[in-house]
Amino acid sequence: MFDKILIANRGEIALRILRAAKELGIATVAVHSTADADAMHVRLADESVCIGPPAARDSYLNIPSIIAACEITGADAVHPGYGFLSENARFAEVLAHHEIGFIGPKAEHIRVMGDKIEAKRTAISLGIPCVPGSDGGVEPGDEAKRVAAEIGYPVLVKAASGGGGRGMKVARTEADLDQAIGMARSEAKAAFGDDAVYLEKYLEKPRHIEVQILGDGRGDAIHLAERDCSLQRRHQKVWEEGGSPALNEAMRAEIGGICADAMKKLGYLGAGTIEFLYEDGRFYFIEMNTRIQVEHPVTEMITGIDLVNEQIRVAAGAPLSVSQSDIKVEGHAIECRINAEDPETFRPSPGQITYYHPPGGLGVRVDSAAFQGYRIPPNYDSLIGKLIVHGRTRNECLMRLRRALDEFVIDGVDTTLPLFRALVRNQDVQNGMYDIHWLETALAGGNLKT
Amino acid sequence: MFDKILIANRGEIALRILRAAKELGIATVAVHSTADADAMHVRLADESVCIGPPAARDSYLNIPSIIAACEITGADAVHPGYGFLSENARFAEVLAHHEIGFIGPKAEHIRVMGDKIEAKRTAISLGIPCVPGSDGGVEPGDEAKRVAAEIGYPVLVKAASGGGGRGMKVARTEADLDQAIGMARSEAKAAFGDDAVYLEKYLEKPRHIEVQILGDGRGDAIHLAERDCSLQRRHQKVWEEGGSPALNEAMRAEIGGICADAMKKLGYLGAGTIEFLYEDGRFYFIEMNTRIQVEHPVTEMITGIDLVNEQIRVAAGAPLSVSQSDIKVEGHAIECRINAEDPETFRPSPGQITYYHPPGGLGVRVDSAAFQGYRIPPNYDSLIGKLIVHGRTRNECLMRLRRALDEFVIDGVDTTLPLFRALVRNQDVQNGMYDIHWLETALAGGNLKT
Amino acid sequence: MSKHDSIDPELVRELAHLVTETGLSEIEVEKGDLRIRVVRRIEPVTMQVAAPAAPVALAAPVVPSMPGSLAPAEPSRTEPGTVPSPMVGTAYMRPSPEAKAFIDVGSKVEVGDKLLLIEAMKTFNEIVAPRAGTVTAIFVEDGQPVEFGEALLVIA
Amino acid sequence: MSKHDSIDPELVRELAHLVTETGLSEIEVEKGDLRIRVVRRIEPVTMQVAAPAAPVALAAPVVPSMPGSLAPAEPSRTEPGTVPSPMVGTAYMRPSPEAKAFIDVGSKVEVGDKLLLIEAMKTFNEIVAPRAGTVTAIFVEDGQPVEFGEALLVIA
Repeated sequence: MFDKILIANRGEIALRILRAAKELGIATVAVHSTADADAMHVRLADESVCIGPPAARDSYLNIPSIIAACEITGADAVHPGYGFLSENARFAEVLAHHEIGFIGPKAEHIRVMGDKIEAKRTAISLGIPCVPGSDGGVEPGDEAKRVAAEIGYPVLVKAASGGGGRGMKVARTEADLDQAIGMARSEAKAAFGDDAVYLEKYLEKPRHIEVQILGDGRGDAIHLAERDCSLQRRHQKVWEEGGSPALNEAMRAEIGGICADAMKKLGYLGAGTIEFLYEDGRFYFIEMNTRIQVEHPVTEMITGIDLVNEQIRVAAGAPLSVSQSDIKVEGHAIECRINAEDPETFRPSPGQITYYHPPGGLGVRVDSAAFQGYRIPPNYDSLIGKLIVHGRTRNECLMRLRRALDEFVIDGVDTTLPLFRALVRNQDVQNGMYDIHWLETALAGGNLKT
Repeated sequence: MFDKILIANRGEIALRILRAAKELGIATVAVHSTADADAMHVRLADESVCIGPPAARDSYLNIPSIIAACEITGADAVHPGYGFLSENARFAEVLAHHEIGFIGPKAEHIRVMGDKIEAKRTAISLGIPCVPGSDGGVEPGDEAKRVAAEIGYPVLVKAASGGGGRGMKVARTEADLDQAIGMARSEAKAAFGDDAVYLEKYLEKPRHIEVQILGDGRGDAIHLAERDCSLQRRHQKVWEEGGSPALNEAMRAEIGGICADAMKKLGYLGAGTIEFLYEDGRFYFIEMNTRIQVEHPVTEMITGIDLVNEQIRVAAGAPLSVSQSDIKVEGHAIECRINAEDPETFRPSPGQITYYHPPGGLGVRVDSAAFQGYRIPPNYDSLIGKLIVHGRTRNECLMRLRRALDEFVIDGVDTTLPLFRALVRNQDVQNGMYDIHWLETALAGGNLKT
Repeated sequence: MSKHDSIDPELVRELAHLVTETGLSEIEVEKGDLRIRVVRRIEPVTMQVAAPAAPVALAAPVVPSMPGSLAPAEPSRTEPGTVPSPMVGTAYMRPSPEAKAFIDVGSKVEVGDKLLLIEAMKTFNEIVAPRAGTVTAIFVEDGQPVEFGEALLVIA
Repeated sequence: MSKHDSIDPELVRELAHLVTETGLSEIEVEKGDLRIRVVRRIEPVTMQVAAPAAPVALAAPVVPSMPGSLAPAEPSRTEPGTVPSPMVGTAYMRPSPEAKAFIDVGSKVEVGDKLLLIEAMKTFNEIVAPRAGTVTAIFVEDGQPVEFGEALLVIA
């Protein structure tokens, strides 16, 4: 096991990692920019090192500074958290070169999954379901109809050289197909000087469902069920829950099993998340995140497994502490990302927290590095903390979340707490009837007045 | 189900009940003395009523005021919490007379268990193991030896009219017995004018182990395993954990089954705790508490059952939401009672909390009505809050408790946090090797320097 | 607590017990500026309680409260001459539904004059004037619930 | 961030890349009061960084910290003329273990004079005087770890 871990991150995830290390009896080194000198993880760490000025590229993204901080403190491993250097394969390699442990996957897997085309190719080869499409370009006619029928309607005609929505047409039935291809080709030709188009399955109202996995890097891997992160705004997850209101136990076991098997084949090391769009009972691979995720506590609450603890163990060469048969989903959990933002305009609201009182009691977890008097710097993201609530049923969880949100006090900055108070009282949310477009539509329609 | 519950209590338990009611969608009424006008449960309740001046006998113990508060708010049930009116059979009867629900046991059971002699008699008749003793007075001689042998050495010779330790002698073997009886009789004669003495099993280093039970009042009852509350100071519990480090699963199931069966026979309604001394593998009934207890979260953390929610349900006539086979003990939990007291002299330290920051993260629960700026009134007990920590194993729980204690900040008043920081690092505590005398001995010996 | 020292609830309670125990219908005690009169009738029982002469800090009204900011609330402003409720219950401004109110704004009252009734547990408690003067404000309405310490009216 | 505007680490980095790329051994740029000199040798690589002339807020020292009170810490007092560390690493006060120190308290220095080395990732970085004057205090010892912004010495 490691003796001393350097945490190459900030905010709530730095504190999360620090907690896991302390509970394993491992000494901790916090690194921080000058803007974060007063941060909670700096105060609680055994040692701290200032590594640079506020700009992330000169501090949290500065590999030489972080390596130097390892050298002067004698840290024998680095946990990168999420964001920053967490999916930087070169960082993993530089650490290896300096014989410092990297608490994350093998560099090759970071690299493969960081490249969209390579990732999809790998997913297919590992048996992970992807969005079906034509192998190459199509033209109007019977061949296109055959391919489209195989994919299933509606299909999307996309310009091979395209982007920004241009050269994209939806064909809802076979009767629309030739015309859609024709129009897409004309648009593509005009826009990109290339009329090549191809077909892809068109998803109208998909959910975002992702599977948490853990691997020991030597061929053992398990899944820890899924999280539903469909409630998004501008591709930012806002509310995550597990299990998904859309899945039953058999569907959970099936997609989970596919993911675990794929990770076994890959020899994946550490925690990872395989993200899917989900529609009409089918899963379509989007990407794989080769790191711990913001919303990992949802999984911890329903499985009882400490994911960061497992990350550290397997990075140190230990086997997983649990096998697939030990993983039981108990109850339901929801996470709300509380941001320092105006709850209606989402304008960031950095500044000093003049009063802070988190909720408590049964089934309530708060992961936050905020405290009264803390000054949220304008240099980084606006996440103040995460409220995670567990209940024996989804309904109990929703009722508990409602009361916990009503107890939460953060003064001095605007926060998205009012948005969550509106969401937890919304009928569609209560019924679990939402897709990835729901939140933006509801916000645009003024249905979530805070 | 009830529509509106009046919470006839204050502090953290009032907040605990409020949370359970909110999660059931039940409206809440807080009652409070003038000293508690700013209290958390008052701020969070749907309605609040000031019922009197600071002295508890004129407010929280004032039955007419509480009934009047029910009348003016239309509350249809009262939760008494612990302490105050929670074990007052007359209060239960007055509520019944006014057709207001009492969230607690039947008045007759409160009364029986409130009388030490009656409680023991009832326990014996229900098959609950009690401290064995002679049926009546004994004199030196063979009959006393026969009885003592039956009880098992060491035995305690006690004055029938006695108290305060006078007229009490321990006989460790049969050879000591006649002399012990003779000396006890002389002392008893001198002290009380009555030389009658009797024999009782003498427990040298017992643990305090208690079994949590729930009954529906109609013959169904279950147990929810035990809590070990041996770490006490002046008969005040300080640290409670579950399961007991002294019991294995078979012992847990056995004593739990005895208690559940007894409660079935009794037709007990609501939550209750059967307290035992435990030594050398045997349980000896002390008393039964016919209410929710301070340390109930320990049980909630290891079973996942919301005990206050169950109390409310069964008081409203619903069956228990779980059966015995649903109760699984998962992991280990420890509760620390954080008091506003000097951690060495235990002198109460009322006053204003100038900074308050509770710990968070996985497996950490804080039940507290404190907040920054809160002024702890000198009129009531010194409990600021309870830190309850859960882990998959006792060791994980201890490590998590250690890091959570290190994160907890309460400024402005003295607290017992330093005592707990010493306890969690103590070898005996880590090994679970303690009895009801351990803490006072350790404190007296200066082994817990804070 | 010191503000309440001028009137000891224990003393009132003892007098109330005494009046029942002895079968009397009224006990009145007076000492300095403190005066307590305890009266007992058969159905409905009525107890007369002199409201404390010294103003007490007003408690928050019976309204839904949210934590908002948890900084301790400032004690409410108290006008001199405010008569706070000595108990929880329902205020009645007249002896019976048809009768006229005991007092109106502008009424002159003497020490011991009836001001209103507070009903709790089916007992009507007469609230009497703790001082002489003119009623300058009445904060409660007929049938309104009141809590301990709530401002009932002002005698200026 | 404005405090660092006077010296842009990106510029230093670009110069460093340039010196390697071009195979040069030294680049020096100067503009107003800003002067940067980048030197490259073969094994060990040494980069010369003019410490920022403007003082920056000092960061907390590398010591175990407990939350204690979570109120934000006051920014540390900074003496005028303090030279903060521009990087994380290990400070060396002399060019080799046998050599004498670059400076002592009382040394007079000119702009660009070598003050000490900071080693990070097996690279020795020369820290040079950002101003002329007398060394009145040295806060670091030979072999001591230093963090970004930590006070190294004072040139008065």
